[in-house]
Amino acid sequence: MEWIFANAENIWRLTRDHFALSLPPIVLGLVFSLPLGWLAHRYRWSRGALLTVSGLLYTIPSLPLFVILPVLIGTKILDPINVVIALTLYAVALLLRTVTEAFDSVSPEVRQSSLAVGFSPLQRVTRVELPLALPIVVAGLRVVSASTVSLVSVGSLIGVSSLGDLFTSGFQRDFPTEIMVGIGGTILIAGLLDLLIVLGGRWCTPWMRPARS
Amino acid sequence: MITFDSVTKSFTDGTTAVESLSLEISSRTTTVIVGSSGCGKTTILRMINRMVDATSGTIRIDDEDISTLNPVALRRRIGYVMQNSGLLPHRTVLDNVATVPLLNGDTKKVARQRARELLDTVGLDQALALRYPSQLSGGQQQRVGVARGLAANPNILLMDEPFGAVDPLVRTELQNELQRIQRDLAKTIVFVTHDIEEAFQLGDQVVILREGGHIAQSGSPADIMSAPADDFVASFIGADRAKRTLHTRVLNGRTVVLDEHGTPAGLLKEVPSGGMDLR
Amino acid sequence: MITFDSVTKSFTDGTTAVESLSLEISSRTTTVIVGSSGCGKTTILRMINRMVDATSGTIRIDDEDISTLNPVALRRRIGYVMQNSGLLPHRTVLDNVATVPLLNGDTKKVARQRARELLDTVGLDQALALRYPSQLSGGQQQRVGVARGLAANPNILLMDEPFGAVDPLVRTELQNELQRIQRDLAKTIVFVTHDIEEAFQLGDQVVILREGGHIAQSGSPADIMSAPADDFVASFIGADRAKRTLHTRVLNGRTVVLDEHGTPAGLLKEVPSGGMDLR
Amino acid sequence: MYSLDAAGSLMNYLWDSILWIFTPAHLSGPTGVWARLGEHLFYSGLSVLCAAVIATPLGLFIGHTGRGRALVIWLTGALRALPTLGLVTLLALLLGLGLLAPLLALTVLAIPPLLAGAYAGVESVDPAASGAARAVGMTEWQILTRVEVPLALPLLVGGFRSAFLQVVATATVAAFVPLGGLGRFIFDGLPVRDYPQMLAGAILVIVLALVSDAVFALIQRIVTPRGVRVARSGQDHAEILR
Amino acid sequence: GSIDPLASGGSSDAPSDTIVVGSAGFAESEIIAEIYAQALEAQGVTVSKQLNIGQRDVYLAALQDGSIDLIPEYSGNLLQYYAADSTARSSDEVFDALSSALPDGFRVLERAAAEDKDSYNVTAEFAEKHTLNTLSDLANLDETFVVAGNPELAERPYGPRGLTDVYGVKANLMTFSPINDSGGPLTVSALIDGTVQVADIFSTTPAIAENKFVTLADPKNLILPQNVLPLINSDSASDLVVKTLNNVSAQLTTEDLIDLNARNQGDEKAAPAALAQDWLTEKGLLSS
Ligand SMILES: Nc1ncnc2c1ncn2[C@@H]1O[C@H](COP(=O)(O)OP(=O)(O)OP(=O)(O)O)[C@@H](O)[C@H]1O
Ligand SMILES: Nc1ncnc2c1ncn2[C@@H]1O[C@H](COP(=O)(O)OP(=O)(O)OP(=O)(O)O)[C@@H](O)[C@H]1O
Ligand SMILES: [Mg+2]
Ligand SMILES: [Mg+2]
Repeated sequence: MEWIFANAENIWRLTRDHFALSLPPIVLGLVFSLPLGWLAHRYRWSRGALLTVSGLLYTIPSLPLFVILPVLIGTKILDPINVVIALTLYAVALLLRTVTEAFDSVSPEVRQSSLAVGFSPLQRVTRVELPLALPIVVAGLRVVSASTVSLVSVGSLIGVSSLGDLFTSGFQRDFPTEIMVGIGGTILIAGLLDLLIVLGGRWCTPWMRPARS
Repeated sequence: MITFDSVTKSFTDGTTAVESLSLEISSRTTTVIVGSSGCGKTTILRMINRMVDATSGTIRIDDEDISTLNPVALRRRIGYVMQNSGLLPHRTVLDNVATVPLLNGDTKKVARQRARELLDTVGLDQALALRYPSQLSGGQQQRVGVARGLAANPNILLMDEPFGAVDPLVRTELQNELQRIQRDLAKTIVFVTHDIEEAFQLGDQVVILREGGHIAQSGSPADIMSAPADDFVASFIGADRAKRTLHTRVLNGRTVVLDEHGTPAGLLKEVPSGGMDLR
Repeated sequence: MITFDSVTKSFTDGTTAVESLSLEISSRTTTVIVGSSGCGKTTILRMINRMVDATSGTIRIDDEDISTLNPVALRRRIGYVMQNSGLLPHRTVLDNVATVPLLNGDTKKVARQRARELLDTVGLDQALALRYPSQLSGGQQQRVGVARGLAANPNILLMDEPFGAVDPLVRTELQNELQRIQRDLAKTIVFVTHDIEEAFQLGDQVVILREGGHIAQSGSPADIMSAPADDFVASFIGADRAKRTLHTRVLNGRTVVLDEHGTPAGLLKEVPSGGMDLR
Repeated sequence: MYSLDAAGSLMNYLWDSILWIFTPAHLSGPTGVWARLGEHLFYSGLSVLCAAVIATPLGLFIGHTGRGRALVIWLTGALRALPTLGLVTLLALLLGLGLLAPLLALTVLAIPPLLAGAYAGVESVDPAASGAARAVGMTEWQILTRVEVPLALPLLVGGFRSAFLQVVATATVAAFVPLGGLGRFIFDGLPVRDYPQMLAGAILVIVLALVSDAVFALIQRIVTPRGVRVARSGQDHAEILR
Repeated sequence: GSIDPLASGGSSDAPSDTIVVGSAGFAESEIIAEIYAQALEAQGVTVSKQLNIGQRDVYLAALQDGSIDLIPEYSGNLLQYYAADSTARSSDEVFDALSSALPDGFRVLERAAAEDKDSYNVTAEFAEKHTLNTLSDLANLDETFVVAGNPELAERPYGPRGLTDVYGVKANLMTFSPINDSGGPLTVSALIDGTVQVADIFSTTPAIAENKFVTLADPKNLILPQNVLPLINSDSASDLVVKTLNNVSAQLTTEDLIDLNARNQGDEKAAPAALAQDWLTEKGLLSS
């Protein structure tokens, strides 16, 4: 406890860094996987390729990816951007399948009826399919958010500081409290993001709110 | 008037759903297309608003070949009502009905005003206007579907088994309601069903299809009942079955009409004195 | 005989589905319980095999209070057929039908033999025996459902809207088939539907329910048709409606029976000469 | 420019690491590729098994009774947010060196997908089927074992599939506390920036993941009840028709 | 350092008159880095920190690509990194050799008296049982034994290979167990419970004394002298910076390190920043 108060400033800084590292991959993951997921949903030829590649991406262990990225894209090795890019890749890999399934789940009846009513092709995607896919996308985004927040801490092993610093430092100093604080902070961030996603999702899908009567 | 001229539709997988169909659908009447599952009813209906494009042959609306028209624009001037209503689940009742006027360029205000009027037309309480489709009963949803179909004030209304999924009581109610609306509005309605009772009740003209969109018989209900063109039609309308073979019996002082199973079909109003041949 | 004695069922959420119901269901006849959606039909049926336990009151089968019986054992001696057949999708048709004899301790061989006989009883081709339910049409699935209901050779067969999901033609076929089977087997059938036509066709006894499982009228179909107990019943059976008010007209040389909309109901066999009061 | 360079250097690195893997000195011996692969499989399998012992019965119970649904959602969410690195270091401090700490951490990781698979599997069974089973007189246990579990198997195995995949990929992080397995190559290579060795570790993990994924996909196909498979292909067909 | 992942270059893009201080991934390096940073700040130099980077290969690459400008180093290991075959052995030789071995753009400033080097330790019982005093005695062991150390020790010249080459330890009896805590608690407990018999622990680790471990002597200087010194990017080495850091080095002793480490790892768990501040205050280096 004492330790926590004495180091509050440091913990707060790491928490902020952790949050700042978690948010971009989640947002970017969503931004990239929506169009890709639609593509995979719409065109059979692209589905196999996209889903296979994303499945492959997801199996890459995080640590080597963090390390090899700067070599590949020419960023500096301590640049947090490496972690952001790597986690964005994972986010896309995870979300792509969900987004595809979300678009798949839009009922054929609604598709037919939007066609019959005279929506243009673009209007059908943006005004009908996308909103109706949202609830499933949101569910997928929650998983992505939790796993991203958890993975950010691995960045500490390559010098990108986050709450993960507390894990390595606590480990080297035989100091479980420090690690527990790190875990607690991570869960807090995950919880906060989850809440934001759930609320955002609810706000975007007013028709899902009322219980069926 | 809608005219089919030797229209054939083959799907890419080789199924020929409709083969060389020629048919005239008169304006301002209700034409019911009836046939069993898979005989091509939906395909015929969808060719009218180009959700499905004919493989060969010509379809004309008031002498205008529809293949020359822009499909999206065409659909916006033809009403379409389908089974399970096909309402957009993420929009309120009002916005569902207002969809087509909005697409046609009306302002939000005008579109909503129109939508409110239509709720009255189809007999829906205004209190339901801001609900979502999932908050309505099946029958209410179908009414909204009809309101949406009428929203663009189309001359033509296509209805694909619109009452197929609601329970019989509600179904009867909706059928009566449709007849009332049609008396007022006199649209060109093309109505698809596989229920011959429904076809007889609603159709000014009934078209009985067999497999592949071939017409087995078309005509007024009474004509078809009294003179089925062939065995297929007779069996389809049940004329050869116990249910259609009626007799009467007096019970509790009233004349009950019974079929051969003894199932009562109704009460006879007047004892026919020989009857009058209308021909 | 099945007896309901002041039976009430309230669910934990406060809904009272059935209130103080007293009813006698005679053995070896078909009793049809009919009423609109949510009026408690399924609840009544399920109380008979204790899938739902009554909150108060007594239900007796042949004077035995079923609350004293083991529910699982009770269910094994009562057949149950439901809408959408409720077949086990991972078992073949034969194994679905054989399920109950197996549960009752028959050997696999005996159970399958019995199942094969039952396929004949319900008019199913033996060639279908090794298919899975998903490979059958809706009508065939319902036949399998009936066969399974009969598999334990039960005295009682409960049927919950068994033909509600199949299309009208097949439905008629299944109704006729059920009547044929019942002529042979004479089970105590309790049949639930919301279709009054079906009720009139199948029921020796028809029980018309209103909300909350209250009985509006019960009796034979012809009795109910000729003397509805009250306005609710009259309106429910459509006696006050244009559809039930029939008249005849001669067309193409045949006497067609028409309702007030002009919709044909059938052909009259003999011109009634005053008719005969059966009372 | 970058992309060309990047593609080129990636190819070089990949080639180097493949050479690294197939260097005889790296292949055999107690710290060789084969041994590490074996260890990796062993740890992954063991922790998924441990997780299954906890999660599967729980998931089946909740799916069958419908009780505790909120618990599952909460639990899977919370467990997913637990950072494996934090967990593994904490457990290593509390439990000391050895297999136990990483094994526990990986078990925790594997629980959410297994729980979700078992629960969703049973939940997805058509209530008409289980209701009918009750109506013909099956006991609750018979309903669970003869109807719900067989029908839930594809999703149940799906849970194993994603749990195993996740554990295989994450077992590398667990190598941070002394543990064998393919993570060794990554952690041994990291401090000295031995790219070929690190990438070799990564490649081996990916290959292992892909192979096991394929195996699970196969199992999933095999356990899908035939009647259900037939229905599915029928649906697919209907979908094509739309 | 503070992180803005969307800024293209991260903290390394700080203005060029800012000195980015880095540290290796273990506590002592972090403490010394804090000392450097706070001493510089006290002299009005703008400083930002990027601590806990990892191992040498990583932070040297970071120094190379400009992510950091300054980092505490250890003379011998740094020399071996750039000139593995160097024959320098004494502290002075190492320092001289190091100054010339460094790549362009890097320089080292004055070394401190403080030294912290890898050391091979065994438990008192094990030492007694096998009469072990020096690393040469390990060659006489005729049973298998396990050496523990950070993973990279396996690749270092003074690692197991060095033991064999220099002291003739039998390679077939020796296995290496990588433990990722830089001679920390797990290594210590592994040594105590007999999971390993020999452990590489930094010589300034308080646990050596606490557990009465026997540090095996290194008569042949397998492990080079390891004086603490600042490694700096030449462009950042302004006179003020050099003077400030040299002042720090002049006062830093091995005892100081042991003391600081004890406060960091012992019950107090004092944070590196606080320890640095205490030390600088005590030595009067905070008054500008
Ligand atoms: N997109 C399609 N691709 C291939 N075949 C199709 C397609 N749509 C319909 N068909 C086939 O065309 C035939 C007619 O189909 P249609 O949907 O018009 O029948 P329907 O009379 O409306 O049947 P239902 O009463 O079941 O709605 C069927 O054999 C059907 O399988
Ligand atoms: N398990 C339950 N918990 C709470 N309420 C229930 C439950 N089952 C049924 N009800 C309610 O009890 C009433 C009667 O339901 P029941 O299913 O018996 O009606 P039904 O006549 O079979 O209707 P339907 O024709 O729609 O099948 C309804 O209001 C229903 O919502
Ligand atoms: Mg159709
Ligand atoms: Mg019911």
